[in-house]
Amino acid sequence: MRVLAWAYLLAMFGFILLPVVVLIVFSFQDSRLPVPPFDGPTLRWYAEIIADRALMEALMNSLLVALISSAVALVLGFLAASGLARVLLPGSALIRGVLIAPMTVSYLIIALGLLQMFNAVGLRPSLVATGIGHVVINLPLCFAIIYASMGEHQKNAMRAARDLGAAEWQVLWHVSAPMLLPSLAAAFFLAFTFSWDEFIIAFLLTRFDVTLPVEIWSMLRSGLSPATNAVGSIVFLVSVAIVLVLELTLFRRRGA
Amino acid sequence: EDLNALIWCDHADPALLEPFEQAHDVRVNVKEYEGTAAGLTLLEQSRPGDWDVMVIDAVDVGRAVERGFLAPLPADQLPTADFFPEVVLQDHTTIDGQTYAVTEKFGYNTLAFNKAKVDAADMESLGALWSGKYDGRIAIYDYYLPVLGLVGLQDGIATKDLDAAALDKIREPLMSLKAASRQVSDVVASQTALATGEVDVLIGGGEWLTAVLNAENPDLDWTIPKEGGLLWAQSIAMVEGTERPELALEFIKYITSPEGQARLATSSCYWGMPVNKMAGDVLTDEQKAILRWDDQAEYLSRAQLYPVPNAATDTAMQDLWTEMLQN
Amino acid sequence: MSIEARERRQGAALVAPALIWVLIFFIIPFAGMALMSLAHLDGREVVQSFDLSNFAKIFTDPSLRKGIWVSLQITALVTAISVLLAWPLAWIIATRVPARWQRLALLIAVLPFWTSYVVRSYSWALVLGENGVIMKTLTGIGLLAEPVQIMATRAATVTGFVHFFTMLLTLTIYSNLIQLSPNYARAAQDLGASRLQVIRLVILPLTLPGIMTGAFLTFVLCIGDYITPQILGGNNELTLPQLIMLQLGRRGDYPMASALSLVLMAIVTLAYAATSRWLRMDRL
Amino acid sequence: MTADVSLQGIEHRFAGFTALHRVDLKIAAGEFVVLLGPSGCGKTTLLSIIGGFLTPSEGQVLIGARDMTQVPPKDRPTTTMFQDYALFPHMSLRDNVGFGLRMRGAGRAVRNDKADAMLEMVGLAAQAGRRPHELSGGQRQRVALARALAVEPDVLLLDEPLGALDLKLRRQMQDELKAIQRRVGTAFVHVTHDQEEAMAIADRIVVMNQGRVEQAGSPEDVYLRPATLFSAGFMGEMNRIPATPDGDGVTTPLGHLPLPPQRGTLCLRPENVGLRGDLRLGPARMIEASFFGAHHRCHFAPLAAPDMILTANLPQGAVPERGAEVQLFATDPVILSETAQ
Amino acid sequence: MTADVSLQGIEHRFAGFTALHRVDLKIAAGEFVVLLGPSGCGKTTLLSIIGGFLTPSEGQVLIGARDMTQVPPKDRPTTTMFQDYALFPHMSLRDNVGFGLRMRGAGRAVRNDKADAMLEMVGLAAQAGRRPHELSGGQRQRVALARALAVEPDVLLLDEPLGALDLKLRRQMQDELKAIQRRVGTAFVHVTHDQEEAMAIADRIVVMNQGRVEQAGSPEDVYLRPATLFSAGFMGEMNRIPATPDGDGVTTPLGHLPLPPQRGTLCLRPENVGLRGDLRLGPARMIEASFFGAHHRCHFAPLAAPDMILTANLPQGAVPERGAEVQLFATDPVILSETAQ
Ligand SMILES: Nc1ncnc2c1ncn2[C@@H]1O[C@H](COP(=O)(O)OP(=O)(O)OP(=O)(O)O)[C@@H](O)[C@H]1O
Ligand SMILES: Nc1ncnc2c1ncn2[C@@H]1O[C@H](COP(=O)(O)OP(=O)(O)OP(=O)(O)O)[C@@H](O)[C@H]1O
Ligand SMILES: NCCCCNCCCN
Ligand SMILES: [Mg+2]
Ligand SMILES: [Mg+2]
Repeated sequence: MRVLAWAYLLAMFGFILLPVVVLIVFSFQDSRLPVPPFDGPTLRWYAEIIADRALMEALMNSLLVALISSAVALVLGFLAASGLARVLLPGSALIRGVLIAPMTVSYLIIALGLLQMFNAVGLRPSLVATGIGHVVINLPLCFAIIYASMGEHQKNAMRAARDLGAAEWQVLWHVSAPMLLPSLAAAFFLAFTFSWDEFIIAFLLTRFDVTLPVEIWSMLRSGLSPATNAVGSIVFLVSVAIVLVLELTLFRRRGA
Repeated sequence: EDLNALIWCDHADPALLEPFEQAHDVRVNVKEYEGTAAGLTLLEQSRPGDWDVMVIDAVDVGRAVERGFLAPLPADQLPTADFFPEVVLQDHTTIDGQTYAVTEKFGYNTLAFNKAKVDAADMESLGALWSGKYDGRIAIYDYYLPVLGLVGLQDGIATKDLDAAALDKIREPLMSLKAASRQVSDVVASQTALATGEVDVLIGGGEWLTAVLNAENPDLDWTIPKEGGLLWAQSIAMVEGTERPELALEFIKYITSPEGQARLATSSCYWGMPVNKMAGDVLTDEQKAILRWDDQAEYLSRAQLYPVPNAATDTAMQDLWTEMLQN
Repeated sequence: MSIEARERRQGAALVAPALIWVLIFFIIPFAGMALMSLAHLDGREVVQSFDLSNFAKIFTDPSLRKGIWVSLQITALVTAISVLLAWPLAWIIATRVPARWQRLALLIAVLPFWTSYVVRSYSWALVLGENGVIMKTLTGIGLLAEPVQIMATRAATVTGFVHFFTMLLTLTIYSNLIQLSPNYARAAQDLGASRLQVIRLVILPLTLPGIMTGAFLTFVLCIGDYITPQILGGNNELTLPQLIMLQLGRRGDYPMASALSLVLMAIVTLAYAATSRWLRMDRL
Repeated sequence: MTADVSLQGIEHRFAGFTALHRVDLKIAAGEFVVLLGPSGCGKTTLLSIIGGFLTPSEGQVLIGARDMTQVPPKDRPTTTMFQDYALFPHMSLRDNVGFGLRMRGAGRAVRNDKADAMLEMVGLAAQAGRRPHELSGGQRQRVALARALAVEPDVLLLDEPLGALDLKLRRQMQDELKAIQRRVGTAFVHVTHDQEEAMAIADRIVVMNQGRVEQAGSPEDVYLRPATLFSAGFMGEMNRIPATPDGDGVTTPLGHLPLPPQRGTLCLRPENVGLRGDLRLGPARMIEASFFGAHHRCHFAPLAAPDMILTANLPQGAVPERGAEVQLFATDPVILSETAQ
Repeated sequence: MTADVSLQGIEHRFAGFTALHRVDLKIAAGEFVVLLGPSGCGKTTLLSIIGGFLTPSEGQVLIGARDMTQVPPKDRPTTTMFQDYALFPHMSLRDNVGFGLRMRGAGRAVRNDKADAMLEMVGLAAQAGRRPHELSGGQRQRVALARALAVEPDVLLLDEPLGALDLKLRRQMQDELKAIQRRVGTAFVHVTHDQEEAMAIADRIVVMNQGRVEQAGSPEDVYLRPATLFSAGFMGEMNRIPATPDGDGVTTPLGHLPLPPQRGTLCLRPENVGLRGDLRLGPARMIEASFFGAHHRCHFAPLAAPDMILTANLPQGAVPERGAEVQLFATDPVILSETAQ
């Protein structure tokens, strides 16, 4: 039983890590064919992508869209959760349902709906349009996480602050937000990740200023080269580094 | 300043764009598409001024002009005199005496294969793909016009005769071709499949598929079988409503200049013959060998143009294609 | 104005921005899409009409109908396999791995989350290809005489999906498992249950919320995904999202794309209804 | 600084449920009032109405003679101390206590001085820089008190402030609370459902039941002279013996007793039943006894009514044998009429 | 069915921390033993060792004379009732209670009959088809009890079974638990840190502190004749007066007292200090009194040592005026030597 469990664990780790390992190994492949036999190692694909202006711009675009859309989703979700946690609004179950609804819809549908609406009103595809779409998908997430972490204790602290004379914004700024910091951070982090890696909305709602996933998609479709592997590896290593840093700092205190 | 171009993937190569960008201190924004219908759909959703130039199959220029997407070009400023005459395709790029596009690159959709794994003699007939010998080793290029054209040729139907009635005839062979094949894929996926040994034959392939991989796998080869092949010829045009007509024209001139032509012929996504003969002075002998520069006259004589369907036939073709993908 | 009324007004003011956002950028586009699904394509022009011809076509045209069927099959398969793979993994991490290593083990189990989604699918193409790592290894050590085709089949698509969703489900099930009081297992054992009985009769039922939440997310994300089947499926069969993109990209048929999207949405809604009693969307 | 509070005809309805029925109550300036009653009887609702978290459906709240019925909490001269203390976990104790002054625009120096003084008062001056999670439950409770008092309210409202503490700490904090209230002189309105706590600290206990005030009076009044059966039962364990008037006394299952003739229930507290007393209850058999530390809890079956069990708390060392027959006596008998329920 | 338990030289170490130091304890068949001690003293650890959830680092566990030290929980004649009850939320009460029999291979009819009988015993027969979340805290507790007893263990282990209940319900459930234990005759080992609970139900109290048994004895023994200062303090409030031997008595801040000469602390419970008694403590001034219902809690300052405050619980009607000077007496004095701590 015990041996079986560990064997299963290792097998699953193997399955889960296999594509990543292959990806990284073949990013050092010397020929253009990313299949065995391995004839590397070379760093030329890394040199190539670092010199690739479009790719680097896409990376910055992705960062920008992810940062801003996550921040907007976070603020909107935080305010909505605070409002709903505070008073029993008429129809608050319905409001919660509406706010959560986009979470249960495929991204493709959200993208298509926005694409048609932006077309109809004459808004061109752009990073802003993409960001708007990313807020739509991340708002429910942020709202749900924050709302779920607003316990009785939180509500009472907010009431106490009001009782002591705090105006509404002071309650949110001095009490609510700092108390919810771990959830806010978790929500932001998750939203950031989702936006950063989102493809279909960005694909349909951008044109020239594309995000990284879209740029990688075009790379895949415009020439066979291990540069794709190199991009994938870099994204992976940088993200893992960030996750590790967060793990060791922000989330350490929260325990398992 | 920006120039917005709607292109096939070969125009995304920085080696092609950067010299122009530097010379004119502009930035060329490109958006890739594959297949005329997709390009026209993109234009449909755009507003005037969104696009400055577009790359489009020469035979489809009429479809674009008909819907008012293209702006006239000053024919006298274009180096068509230096072109291979067979690919100027005046009939298609000029409508009512007005020139709307200029061809820029050409090649063939026929059979590409791995000669280490395939009997090259078999490739002299399209029929080999239906013979059962290569079942499971075939890939289909995912563009309905050339592949339907090839299936038609196999059935003795010329591309210009590929109408709704003819489509009915080729349904059966198309479906059995699908059954014999392993995958249906776009440019790069097709290249990958052939280069990595995933498949041995690609119908719809040609130099555009093998040339770029010559260094990686010299066994990749292509041929025009006895039934004939399809000539692809892409052209470049100015989009109606552009706010930078001069710059757009400069870009078209650059692409059709000998230097531009040479770079385009050997761009990273796929290689293809330049239409401007003067590019021969810029290309190396090795490159010209890979492009089979000297064999073009013979090839051209055996190739037919893409089918040019009307709207109803186009829909029927797409439906047939979707059906093929789905079965 | 009473205190409660004032409170409600302030509460409403806080909720308003998010509600308005969802209204403008989700509800209205959705309504627009519903309207569009009733239109039709005349040549290349979209003409607004109010008929159900697109829906009729979806259920009569064999290619489209098959798309729905293909999507359902793949999604069901992926969801089932992922749950079966993820549950033991989550359970082993939660109960067999020493507490101080659990977070690390979990991190490893979801590490590929941090590769780009597009690249992750593509890297499976490298792994699964006829000359990919797996086939080379298997034929190399003589386990297989001939390479087996996986790439460009449904198996490749399913593998790519299962990889991603096993990670997701491991997360939701693990977080459910560690929230369970250890006393459930102890109580069951104490009353005479064997290890397997403890799992089957007590732990498994108690992890239903985690399973269902993960399974629902898997279902939604899987049935709506375009990338994975497009990269790994070799265009040998088309899923709903691929069909939708085909309408958009090649045919400019927005009405049909909208109608297909509504069908997709309806399927997801059914899945939601079926699992809603267990869903804990905040468990993420 | 303190003010009196007057609640006039307060009625409160939640959707379809009336939580308070015409409550009238006056709280004198500086008084320590305890609202006592079972769960759900409306204590928190009443406190919320005084504090301004709820507007009563009907009736008026006057504080220091001003009508405050519609005034929100931040503008009332009340502060509330919440059951879970609602300390701000991300702020030091000093910042917690200074928060009210900060909201009133006081500068850092001023509010820190005040906060330190308040912390001094509750014996936590040395911990001013700590965070709430570094404190024990009892210490947190004191910080919450300091924070609520730092804004010098006229009335302090406390909703089960000791509910989360264990018994021992609870008894200790009761003493402190009482002492602090004496010192600052602010009126305290304190909610609890623990009658021992109520008796230990209240100047006046307001016994509530199902949205109504059953009785309001000093602890002695309420314990020894309950106005209703509910009051009597809620304040402590009780033996209940039905009584009917009979000439100059009453008839009970125990026989005739020389008490004021009245129909009702004769109430006797266990500690008032024993082997000595003014009122002779007659012979009874000892059935069972268990040791409770300060006393023994004994069950007696009166010979006249063997099915009726009387509970008596007898002092240490005064316990008869199990099965022994003894004469039972009682002190402080109260007869409450049925209608008083 | 019941059996005796014998713990011999039990020692338990967690990584780097010794939670139990050589504990020896015998539990007689059918006995109701309560493990009492502050948080972290090792009660749960000891219970887990009896139940088989932990193997002691050293020592032996004998149940009914068989060595069970290495036997897993499912094969021991013990069942445990957990503090959080660990009722299976997805099963009906009947299925919960029948679970143990199901695991023993009993058919549906048999186990349902047994489950219904057990539910009947705890007064929940009518709710047998419900799920645990549809019950109140007290009801859940009873289901957990029924489930644990349904497999007819020789020993039932209860880890703070009443900890989650409010005070009133807790007192009520104590009585029920005791009654059920009497009825089934199974040995109960019950963990708590509430000394009132311990006294109310235990046949024998085992006072634990820092992984050691401080004292084991009947409630009277432990309360009235504490063996250590810890025991004395943990069982209830106490006045502590330092004493040094002095000829035939002891010297204290109150003066000479005629007690067995011994160095240590004179311990007096508040209810044993008053205006009457065997031991004269001398004159004192009444400082403060509060009414506690059954008694008044009074603070006295002895004239001989005005800074020392003595707490006395005086009965109703026997309370001097505040400020009055009275003679204080005591009963049941105990002197515990320093080393006994
Ligand atoms: N927002 C509400 N909506 C509907 N009913 C409510 C609401 N708040 C309280 N109630 C009901 O009003 C009654 C009084 O509630 P309240 O909170 O004042 O009781 P309480 O005496 O404080 O009880 P506890 O001791 O349990 O805190 C209860 O029956 C409760 O169920
Ligand atoms: N798994 C463990 N690892 C390390 N130390 C532990 C472990 N379990 C318990 N301890 C320590 O052993 C001591 C005894 O713990 P135990 O749970 O028996 O206390 P307890 O008397 O039941 O306390 P409580 O009343 O709080 O439940 C405590 O100091 C505790 O911190
Ligand atoms: N638009 C040009 C047609 C070219 C045909 N295919 C060759 C390569 C990729 N399209
Ligand atoms: Mg309350
Ligand atoms: Mg414990």
